[in-house]
Amino acid sequence: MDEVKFALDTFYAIMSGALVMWMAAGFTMLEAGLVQKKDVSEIVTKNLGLFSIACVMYLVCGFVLMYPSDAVFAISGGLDDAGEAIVYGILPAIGTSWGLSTDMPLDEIGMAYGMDYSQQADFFFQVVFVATAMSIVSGAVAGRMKLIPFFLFAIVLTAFIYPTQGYWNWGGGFLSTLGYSDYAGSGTVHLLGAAAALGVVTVLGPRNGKYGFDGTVNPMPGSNIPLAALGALILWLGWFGFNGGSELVISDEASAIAVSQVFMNTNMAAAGGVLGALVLSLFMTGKSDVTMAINGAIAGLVAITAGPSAPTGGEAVIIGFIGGLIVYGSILFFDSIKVDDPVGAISAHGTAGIFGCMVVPFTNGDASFLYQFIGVVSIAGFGFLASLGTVYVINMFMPIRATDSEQEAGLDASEIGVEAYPEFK
Amino acid sequence: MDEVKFALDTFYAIMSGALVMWMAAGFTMLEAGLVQKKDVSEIVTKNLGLFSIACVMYLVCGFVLMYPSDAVFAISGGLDDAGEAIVYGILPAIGTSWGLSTDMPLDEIGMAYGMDYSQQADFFFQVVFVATAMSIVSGAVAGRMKLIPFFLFAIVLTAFIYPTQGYWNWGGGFLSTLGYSDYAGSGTVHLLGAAAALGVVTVLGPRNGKYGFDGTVNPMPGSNIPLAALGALILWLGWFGFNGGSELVISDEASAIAVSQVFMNTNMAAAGGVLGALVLSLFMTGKSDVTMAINGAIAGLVAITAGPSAPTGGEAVIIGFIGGLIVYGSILFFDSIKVDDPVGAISAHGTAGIFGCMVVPFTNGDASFLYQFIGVVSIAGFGFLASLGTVYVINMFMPIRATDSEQEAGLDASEIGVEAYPEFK
Amino acid sequence: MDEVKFALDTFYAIMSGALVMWMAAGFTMLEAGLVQKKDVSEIVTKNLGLFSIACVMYLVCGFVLMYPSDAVFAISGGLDDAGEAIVYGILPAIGTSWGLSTDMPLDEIGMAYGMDYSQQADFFFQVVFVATAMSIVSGAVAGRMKLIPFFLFAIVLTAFIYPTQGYWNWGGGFLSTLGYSDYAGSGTVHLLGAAAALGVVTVLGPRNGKYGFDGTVNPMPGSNIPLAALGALILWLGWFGFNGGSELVISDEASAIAVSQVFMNTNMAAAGGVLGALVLSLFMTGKSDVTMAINGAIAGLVAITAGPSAPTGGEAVIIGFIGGLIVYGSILFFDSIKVDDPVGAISAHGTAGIFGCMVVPFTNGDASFLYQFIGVVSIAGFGFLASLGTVYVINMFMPIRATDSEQEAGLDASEIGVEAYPEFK
Amino acid sequence: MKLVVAIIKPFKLQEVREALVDAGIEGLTLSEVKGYGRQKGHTELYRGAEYTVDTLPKIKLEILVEDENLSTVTDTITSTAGTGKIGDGKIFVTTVDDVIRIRTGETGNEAI
Amino acid sequence: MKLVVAIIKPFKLQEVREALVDAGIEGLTLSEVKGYGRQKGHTELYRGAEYTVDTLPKIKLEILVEDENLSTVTDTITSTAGTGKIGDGKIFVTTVDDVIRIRTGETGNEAI
Amino acid sequence: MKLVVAIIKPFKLQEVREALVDAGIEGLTLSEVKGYGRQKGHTELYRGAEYTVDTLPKIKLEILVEDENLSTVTDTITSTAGTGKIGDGKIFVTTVDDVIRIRTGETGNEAI
Ligand SMILES: Nc1ncnc2c1ncn2[C@@H]1O[C@H](COP(=O)(O)OP(=O)(O)O)[C@@H](O)[C@H]1O
Ligand SMILES: Nc1ncnc2c1ncn2[C@@H]1O[C@H](COP(=O)(O)OP(=O)(O)O)[C@@H](O)[C@H]1O
Ligand SMILES: Nc1ncnc2c1ncn2[C@@H]1O[C@H](COP(=O)(O)OP(=O)(O)O)[C@@H](O)[C@H]1O
Repeated sequence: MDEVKFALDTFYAIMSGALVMWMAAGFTMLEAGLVQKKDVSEIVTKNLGLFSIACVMYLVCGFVLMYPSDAVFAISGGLDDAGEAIVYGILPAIGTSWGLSTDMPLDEIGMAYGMDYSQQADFFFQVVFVATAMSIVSGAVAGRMKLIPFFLFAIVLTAFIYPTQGYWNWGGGFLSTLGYSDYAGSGTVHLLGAAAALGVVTVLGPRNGKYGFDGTVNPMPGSNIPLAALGALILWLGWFGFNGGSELVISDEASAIAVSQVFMNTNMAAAGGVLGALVLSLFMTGKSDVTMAINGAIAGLVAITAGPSAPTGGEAVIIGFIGGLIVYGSILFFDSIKVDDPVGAISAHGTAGIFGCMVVPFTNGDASFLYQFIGVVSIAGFGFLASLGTVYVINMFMPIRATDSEQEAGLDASEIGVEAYPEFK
Repeated sequence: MDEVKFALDTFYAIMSGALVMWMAAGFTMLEAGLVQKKDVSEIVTKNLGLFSIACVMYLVCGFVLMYPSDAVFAISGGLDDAGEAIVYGILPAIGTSWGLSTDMPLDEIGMAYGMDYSQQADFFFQVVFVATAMSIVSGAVAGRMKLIPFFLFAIVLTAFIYPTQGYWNWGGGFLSTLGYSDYAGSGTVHLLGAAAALGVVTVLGPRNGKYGFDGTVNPMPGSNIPLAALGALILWLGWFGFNGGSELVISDEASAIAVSQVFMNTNMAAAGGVLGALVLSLFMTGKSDVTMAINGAIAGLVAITAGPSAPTGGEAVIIGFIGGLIVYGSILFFDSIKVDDPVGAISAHGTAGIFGCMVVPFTNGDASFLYQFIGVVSIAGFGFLASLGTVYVINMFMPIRATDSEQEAGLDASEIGVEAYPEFK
Repeated sequence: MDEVKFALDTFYAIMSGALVMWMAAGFTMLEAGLVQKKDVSEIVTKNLGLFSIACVMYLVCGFVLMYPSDAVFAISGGLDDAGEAIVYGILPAIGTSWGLSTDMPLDEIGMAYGMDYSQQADFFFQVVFVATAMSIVSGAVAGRMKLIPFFLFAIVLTAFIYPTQGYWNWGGGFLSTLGYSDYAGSGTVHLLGAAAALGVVTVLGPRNGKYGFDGTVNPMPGSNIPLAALGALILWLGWFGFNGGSELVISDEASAIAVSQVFMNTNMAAAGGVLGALVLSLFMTGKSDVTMAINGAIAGLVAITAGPSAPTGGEAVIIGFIGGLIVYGSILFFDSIKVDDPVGAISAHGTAGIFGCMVVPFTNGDASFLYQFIGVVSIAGFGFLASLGTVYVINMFMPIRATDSEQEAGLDASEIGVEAYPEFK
Repeated sequence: MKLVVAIIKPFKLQEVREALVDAGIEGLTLSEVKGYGRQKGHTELYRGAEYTVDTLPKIKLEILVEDENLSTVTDTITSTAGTGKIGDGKIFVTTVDDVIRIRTGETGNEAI
Repeated sequence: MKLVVAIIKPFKLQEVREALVDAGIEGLTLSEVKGYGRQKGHTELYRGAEYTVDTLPKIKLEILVEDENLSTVTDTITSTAGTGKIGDGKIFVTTVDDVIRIRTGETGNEAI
Repeated sequence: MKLVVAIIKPFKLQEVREALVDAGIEGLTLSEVKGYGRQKGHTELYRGAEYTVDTLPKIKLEILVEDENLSTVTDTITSTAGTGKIGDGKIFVTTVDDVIRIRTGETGNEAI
């Protein structure tokens, strides 16, 4: 009986994880579709590489930093003595994470994260989240950030920046103690990724030609709209794993109902987001800007992520709809302050992420605006500053920005050597 | 024990629903690949929009109209007194549907659709079906139907037309009483969608340039064949949820065997459909028309949908194969009578859907040709007339057909403002 | 209780099978992206057709040949009397396989493959494997093998070649008796497919223009890099079913842990493969060749497939990483000996498959290098020779190689009649 | 020999070509170009920002003709490619010194 | 009448066109071409093999002008399309016998 | 100065270019065009309906040469681009009034 529950919950966790892994394809297609033709191979390489780096770095140390073992606390009395904690707590834990295998007795894995399903399933489900956060960055820096510095930054973000603040919310850190409520990570994953992206973009600057001397905004249309739409639909599907899996357990009646409410609401919020963005686009321009519909879907999904189980289906539609309105305005805003974000990642994940965190108390009585606000400020502030600092340092050793002639020829030519569509003129 | 079954069946329902949601991506890619380059952004927008509208309208009232609560019958004694039924039965039910949440006691949801898994899972699984029906329409009207009238029609179809006839079969209406047998909706979903498409196309007319004055048929080749193939393969995968999930329960031995038979047969029918269309194409033209192979796969899937659990694996191959032959002939037929259907939706979902309904009695002793025929006629007739009437009325207020110059420039330019492939000449 | 386990294991098997079916889309997109524009519709048609043929032929006889019933052995005393075995064992089994239905008592299905979940689920899971093996061939022969001979070869491979050697490992044949260890088929599926591809290519020769008279290698860049990347990411996702489903049972604690270890390790090996190929590319050329990253992911996945449950997460990264290095070298090697493989299938599935088989003993104490070596040699040798012989015979009746002018115009023009991207110059 | 270069609206291509063939023209070369002229481009949208695409797609025909056929060709094009609306396009006529048919090496009128 | 054909670097297009419009030129036709010249192509990579792409993308402008505007046009192009780096391109000038505006049938300078 | 315009079969491009470079030609501009001529197009299929694609892909080379190199260029093209089969293409020669190298402002033969 219990074994069946254990098996069912494990199966549910790994299927959810597989769906979240699929989001990597979503980000890759979305970004490949929304950048210019000459930068497509590069963005594809960045996405394949960042996902791989995220998986490896989280195995190396991200996981144990985010979910530190009791040993750490036992030794140090709550990180009083960081040196001892590292030597006796973190370092051995790194070994166990890297050595996670079926041979290992469960109680040796050394994480303060008891659960009723397999640790491997848990790791697998967690690791795809860190990759998601990093994927957000790749879109925002497309078209001008060089590959190697990007990968170096990916190492730092996935090994340290994400786990550090992930610990605050999900690993037992101060946000969880405080009562910050963020079910699947509107803040912890999406806002963090967007804040990191903003930090990097601050150092990096916009693509050449994006903003005219006279303040004009030059649109640089994406090369492949159906691919971008495919990306959004992949994300939509993957998000069922992202949000649905975050209930963590499905094997009893209440959990099963909660998980299915989450599936339903996730879908409803995405639908609301599309409609919000389309309605606003029609109202503002008389046309139905498909790129806004795409961003609206993502914004709706991000907005519901902080609390997908509490709202009714109808409330989920409304939350998504507002997310769709917000992303529209946010994209115009960031363009007006000359923050170049080729795919709208900062708006869809950041601005909508803040909204998602702040709207939780409306439908979830256990959450409070103050604690949500503290969560938003600390995650966004830390993500922004840590990322800005990291790329600032990287930039001192190795320029992160492609030169004018590299940008002109396209990053595919200068860094990848492979044109994305060599036969299409 | 029962709780584990409830959980397993819920998990199965939402995974099936997620697979069906994925079909939205399938339709989007299929249609984006088979229309001309200048209409691609528009068809993408239509697909994102229609899916979102379907979700919201089904939540607003479609669900409760399709599965009316016992209250409706209790009050009205079988819809004798429609006014009272609406006030005391339907209207409150609309509230419960919109307000579906984890807080709600299960017995208050107000649907005459008892089940052993979560209502939210049921809603989620049902809502993606209505979106599927509507997706069929978007392909058939591509290249000349304007966006806003299309969305208005989507509202009517998903809120009223689909639920009304869905009730006949699955909500307890006259077709279910009669003994009409349609497991996952060859008729109720696919034929309905195709009949609706035919109704709209009747008012709309063909794309400019499709049929010459001298009766010639001008092929207007699709812009992106691999994308269309991807769409078909996505549909193929999603159909495992569509058919497989329609068993509704998996947690006992007989159901588990039935579900796996359905998976197997669904796959076999799709394979048969590809082969049927390819063999016929080779025979007729000496070449292997890939667009026919794509339509063959879909036709095979539609053909098996009315009864995927009764046939043997081999019979499923044969049913699919015939579906593949039928779609080939049907496409040529509709072209010959100047019904322009850019993606072959009316043939793949309509003609093959009729075949799927009518073939059920061969493998399922409980079904009869007469009742199947009544089902086909009533669904197709109602879908056609209701849709024709609806767009006729819409057309009186707002022309549904893009003007000559709009069609010439492409709907992407006139309605979306975003070219799908701006850098590919 | 047992019934829930049966249901859970069935559900797990069919979900795994659905994920493996999805790999068909992965191969289609990968190959469509890596061939030249003029051959894209053809490769799409080949992939749709081969998958369908594989499903039908495996139902017709492949399944029963691979998993022969006890009857075969009872009668013949171990194939001593082949004639009798065929008449009394194989032939009736062919009927039961074709007639597999929910009505059939389980013990009549006639396979020596007892299990705790539905036979239909088993068939469905098995059938998608044979399609995978055949998909490997289509990529290697792209751009010059004619369609009909290709389909004829597909019939032979999926009906006889694959089942024959599949029996050796998984059906109770000599490799299983010997102790050859190949969890999900690095050898039995991937190496077999690659060896078959090599056999066909030996008869077929390279594409016109690939190798200059002076020994130069002319790159013939793929037409659509993001599509190829999508293909790789689809394969990545599908592989969770491929490897994860090969544990066959999930409903007890040990199995659930093993399955989740497999999911985790599969993901880790793919990540390692990407990094291995990217690092080597950077080292060799100073650029990050995206096509190598794509092949690296696949090679990492192939490499872990022979033993995905035994290694620790960290070891999986290393195995994948080495796979990524190997595929890079192997592609250069095959180009240097003028074996033209447009998508790198022989290297990614063959060379990495051999490595995958041979690395098993390092992490799995039950495996031995000798038996792994025997497995590799017998699978590769048989696959190569049987395929070479088959196409040699086909070629006597019907030339398998497209003529110079057909290749020049593209196979889309000569065999399909439909251009893949008619509007993109 | 004259080279006639005509810039026309894309959707008129088929009609023009058929008329030319009817008029006895057996060869021509065409390419896709973008035109800028009195006919203004249109407004596009991207992520909320409007911008103008100044050029419009046009088809360029290049037809080599014997001197005596010149007016037939220009007349045929003028009458079939015209819609009367702005943007119908232009025809340029230049003199060609010589023409060679690669296959045979023929030159002059023989090679047209 | 003269036909000015200019081969320029793609990223200079907008600047050149704006300058021409400022100089009073109201029509032009452009197309995407590939150029081979002193400016060498670049190395690409595919599946581990390096190869050279010899040609570079260029934009070809075709501008029909009245004789008296010829130098304005060539000067404008020379001054705006030049970067001083190799590969800036060429301008060819040829004489056109006649031009016809399809819409109106006008010929000669009227039709430009 | 002469402008040589050659329409050739796409798969001959590399050979022709190499031969021209060997013959001392240092610059040329090429574009993708579609040709209609004696060589007939082919039949395509779409959703069961057959139709004819009348035009065939060709490559257009534009090469500006000094008068004295004219015959070298035309001979080189004729000999390398020919397959003897229909559809090999044409070479047109026109006179160019002037040429300007944008980078330096040089004109005439200096600028070729
Ligand atoms: N001076 C010119 N030089 C080259 N091409 C021109 C010139 N003027 C017009 N064209 C071409 O002719 C097309 C139609 O010209 P336009 O001025 O829009 O309309 P119309 O010819 O009907 O007055 C333009 O799009 C452009 O391709
Ligand atoms: N002889 C020529 N004939 C035709 N086009 C030429 C010729 N020489 C150069 N071009 C075109 O001009 C472009 C620039 O020429 P290039 O020699 O690279 O630089 P520059 O003109 O600055 O010396 C080439 O890419 C080609 O398109
Ligand atoms: N009169 C013409 N004007 C312009 N281009 C022509 C003309 N005749 C032929 N061409 C071009 O030359 C190509 C080859 O011509 P075609 O008649 O097919 O073969 P061939 O030159 O070998 O007789 C055509 O595809 C077309 O591009």
